[in-house]
Amino acid sequence: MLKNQTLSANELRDQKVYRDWGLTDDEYQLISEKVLGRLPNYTEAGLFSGMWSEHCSYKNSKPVLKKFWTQGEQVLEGPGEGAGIIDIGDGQAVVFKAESHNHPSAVEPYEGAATGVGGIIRDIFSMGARPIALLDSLRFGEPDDAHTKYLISQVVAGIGGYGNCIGIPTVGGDTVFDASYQKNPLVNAMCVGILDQADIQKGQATGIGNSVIYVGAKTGRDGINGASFASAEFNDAKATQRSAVQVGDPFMEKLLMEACLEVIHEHRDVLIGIQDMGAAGLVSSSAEMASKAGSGLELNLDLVPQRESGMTPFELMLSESQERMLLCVKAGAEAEIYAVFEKYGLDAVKIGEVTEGHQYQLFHHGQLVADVPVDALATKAPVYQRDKKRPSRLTKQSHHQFMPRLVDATGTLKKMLQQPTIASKKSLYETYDSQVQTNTVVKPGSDAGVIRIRHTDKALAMTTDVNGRYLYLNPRIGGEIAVAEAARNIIASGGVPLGITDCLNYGNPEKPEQFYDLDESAQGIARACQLFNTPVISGNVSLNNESNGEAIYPTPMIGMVGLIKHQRDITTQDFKQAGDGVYVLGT
Amino acid sequence: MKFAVPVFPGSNCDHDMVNALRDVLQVEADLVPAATTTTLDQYDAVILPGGFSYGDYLRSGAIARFAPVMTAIKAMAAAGKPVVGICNGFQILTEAGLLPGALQANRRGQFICQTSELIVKNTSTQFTSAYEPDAHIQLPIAHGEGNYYCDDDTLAELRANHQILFEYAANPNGSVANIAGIMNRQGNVLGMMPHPERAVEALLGSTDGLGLFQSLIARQTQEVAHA
Amino acid sequence: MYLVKVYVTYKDSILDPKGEAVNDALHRLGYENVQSVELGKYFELKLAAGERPVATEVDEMCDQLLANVNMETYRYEITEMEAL
Amino acid sequence: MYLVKVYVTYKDSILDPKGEAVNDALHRLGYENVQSVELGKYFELKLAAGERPVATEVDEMCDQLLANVNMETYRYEITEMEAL
Ligand SMILES: Nc1ncnc2c1ncn2[C@@H]1O[C@H](COP(=O)(O)OP(=O)(O)O)[C@@H](O)[C@H]1O
Repeated sequence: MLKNQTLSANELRDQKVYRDWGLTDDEYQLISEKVLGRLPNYTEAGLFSGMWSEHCSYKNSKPVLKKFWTQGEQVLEGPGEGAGIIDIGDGQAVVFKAESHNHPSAVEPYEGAATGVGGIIRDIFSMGARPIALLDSLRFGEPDDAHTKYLISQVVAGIGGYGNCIGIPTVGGDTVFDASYQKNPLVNAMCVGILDQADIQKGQATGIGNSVIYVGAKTGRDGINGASFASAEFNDAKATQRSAVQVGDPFMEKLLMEACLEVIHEHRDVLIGIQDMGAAGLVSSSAEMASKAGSGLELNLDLVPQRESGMTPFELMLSESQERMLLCVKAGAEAEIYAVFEKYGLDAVKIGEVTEGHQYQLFHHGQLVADVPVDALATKAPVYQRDKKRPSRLTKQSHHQFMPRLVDATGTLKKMLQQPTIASKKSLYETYDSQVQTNTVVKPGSDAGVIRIRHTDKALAMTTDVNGRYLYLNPRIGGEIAVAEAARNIIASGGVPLGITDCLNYGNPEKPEQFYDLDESAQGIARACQLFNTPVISGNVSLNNESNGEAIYPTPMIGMVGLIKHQRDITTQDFKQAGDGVYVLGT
Repeated sequence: MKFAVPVFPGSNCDHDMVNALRDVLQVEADLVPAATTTTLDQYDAVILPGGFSYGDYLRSGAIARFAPVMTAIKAMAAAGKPVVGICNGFQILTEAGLLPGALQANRRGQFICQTSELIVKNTSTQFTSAYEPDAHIQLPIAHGEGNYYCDDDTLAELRANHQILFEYAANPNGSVANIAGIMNRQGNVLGMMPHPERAVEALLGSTDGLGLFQSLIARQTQEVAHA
Repeated sequence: MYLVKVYVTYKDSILDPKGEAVNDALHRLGYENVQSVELGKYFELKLAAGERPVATEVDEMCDQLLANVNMETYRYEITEMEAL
Repeated sequence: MYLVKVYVTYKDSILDPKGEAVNDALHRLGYENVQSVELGKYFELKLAAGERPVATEVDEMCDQLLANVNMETYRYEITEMEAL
């Protein structure tokens, strides 16, 4: 993939190399004929492949996401920014988002899971919030073969390795084992932060002449074009994809987080925008920042801090090296910003500036190597309305309900408790530091994690839930159940549900039966969210979770946060003392 | 009484410690940067906090022991002032040679976060005087490398001089002789893997960590009264 | 009986935060002449002769467990212990 | 310029928990003939010639930082890079 850097625009067209990057012939044509009016060069085609990937553009899922309910007077920032924000009173707000790292974790479970955690943390502090908790939602095959055991131990170690080191408590999550995830495990991480509403940041680059500053780790050839990789289906034959491995450096991220929060709190007057470099690294962060602000942008790639020599513009722009952020800062204020990062021993370098007009221009070794309309990258990806067909498994379903015959209740109960999915997950979550920051009132093992808000009487409850099997049996009702379960967990912990984030994990949307699952369950989720008054404030889509043509169960992970107004109202799941009454509520 | 809490790059229990000292114990405490602090003369005690100093990428505490603040900490130890290392702080103190032994990876190779029951073995020290002899207390642990190792001679010495202050009731990590916390021969440097600063508020599950801080503060007040 | 020494290092392009941390620490200690540090793993295995050739077995162990072939490479040396 | 390879391993008397874990894992994978595993560290340093002899410098680096001499031992090999 990294060879052929010298292909001309014509060669690129003739050899159709863009296909390897995930662009279709139609998309390539759209770029050449409509967007640019000429053939894109190698670098430009690369930029489009990253930005038009499902991961960055949501081209397959946009029509579905539109159906979500995102209103509610408590919402300060809905989907669109790095993370959503909800008012919790007293001038404070809670920020949260979830992110999937399924494909990277299948290939390299430790680092895949670790960098998933690192990425979601950056999303939170780039909004100006201090991360206060992590949750992780995991799906594996049945833990009876060696490979699955390896995946479990490495994924869990990766999550703990990152969260423990950076010092954010992991207070909840859920873990399910089912053959449907055997070859395609799900690793979804959620991060929750709190901020003073005055500190809310946007990922934008405005004001002609203002500086674009790169901070954090140097750029290397790790995870080049990972965004289109994340969006691609998995297949045993594609062993070559294995180069897209990024290594996380939680120590670096800890420094980066502290430095960025210091800039946000103490240099607010000169900071214009801040965004993390996530999927499709430098191109997505910079193009999105400019596009959101309606600005043009010019970057000099020679100034990008580099870990390796001889990197091409394509590699520099599409590398997914971790622990990097992009800032937009008022012209003239660079030195004051550099000083902060210097204190933490981090690179901070001006790599470009906001320009007049709406072009996105890249220079490398003195040459203009890319010149495209910034909106074309950030907002003009095609949107596909996929065909939808009721899956045969649903049409064939008999209306006879399966009724188990229970002869030995004790025996059945014991058997059920031995099911890995039902059994305690203590051996996994005990490897996570759930108490660092000393705010954890309820640790993993109850219905929801609970974090008190220091210097107030309030606390936040948080949980992740979804039962893919229910969605498999009925996507719409299964979607409703997922939200309802999350809400029950919040309420059972003493909280009032505030809102949700989600990770929509599905199969290939180009298959009408898969798209049906996605579309139907989104409607179920939307309806339940409205009923519970829990708007969707952020989320993430992971499609093509298939291996050799078999999709996972439709699995929309719901991450919910609730507010507990008084700490005395916090409740936990365990029985408290002998003689207490046991009641069943509901139907 | 005034505490210094050095912040090494990668420390992550530094704020927890300062919060416990200021908000709960109502004493003065300052965060001091490890890279630029060269004297701690104005402080009565120093507590090295938990975390992953310099990422703990080589051995935990190995790189931190060269941070400039360590010179000041050594001076404090030599002057007989209390020096406490919690978790990563303990690892740093052993790497720096202020405490004997070393901390290895946990026996089962995994990070462990749980509440552990400890036995307070020696209560006639400035760190433990507020506890009952042989008290059983509940303190959180959270570490990947808390498996205390020392050779037989050192262990014999630790025992002979009553330097073992905390033992695990059920050994979670493979530590020699169930050791959870030790002090130096002079009795002014303490290192322990469990986190007393995480056990100072009933809301968070345990207040058994208070005794350690109260012991230190009481001792200091006595000294001031004597002076 | 065989003594097998296995050296595992990162492939090119893979970030080595541990090596970086040691490199920086050595600089702070005054060893400014250190240009780069890579930190890998070193295994010493003792192995009884099995049915299959030792090298085949060691290759497999490295691929499966000792190295993470997604990001690491390995090499090894095998010595017959009697010869030691 | 020099290439320095440093091997750090536990002293004999010291139990190596990580090596034990690898040993167990290899047994579970069916390599019953593995008798023991030690897991050490392997450093590759690139070093410009300084004023002092390279070996002296490397010795110091190992004593101070790369190894914990309470429980680890080290050995190293120095090669002149031009010779590579
Ligand atoms: N991967 C995980 N990370 C953190 N906590 C977890 C994880 N898996 C499970 N838990 C904890 O264990 C509890 C029970 O887990 P599980 O049986 O999977 O979910 P639930 O009871 O919500 O259906 C969860 O509420 C959570 O506190």
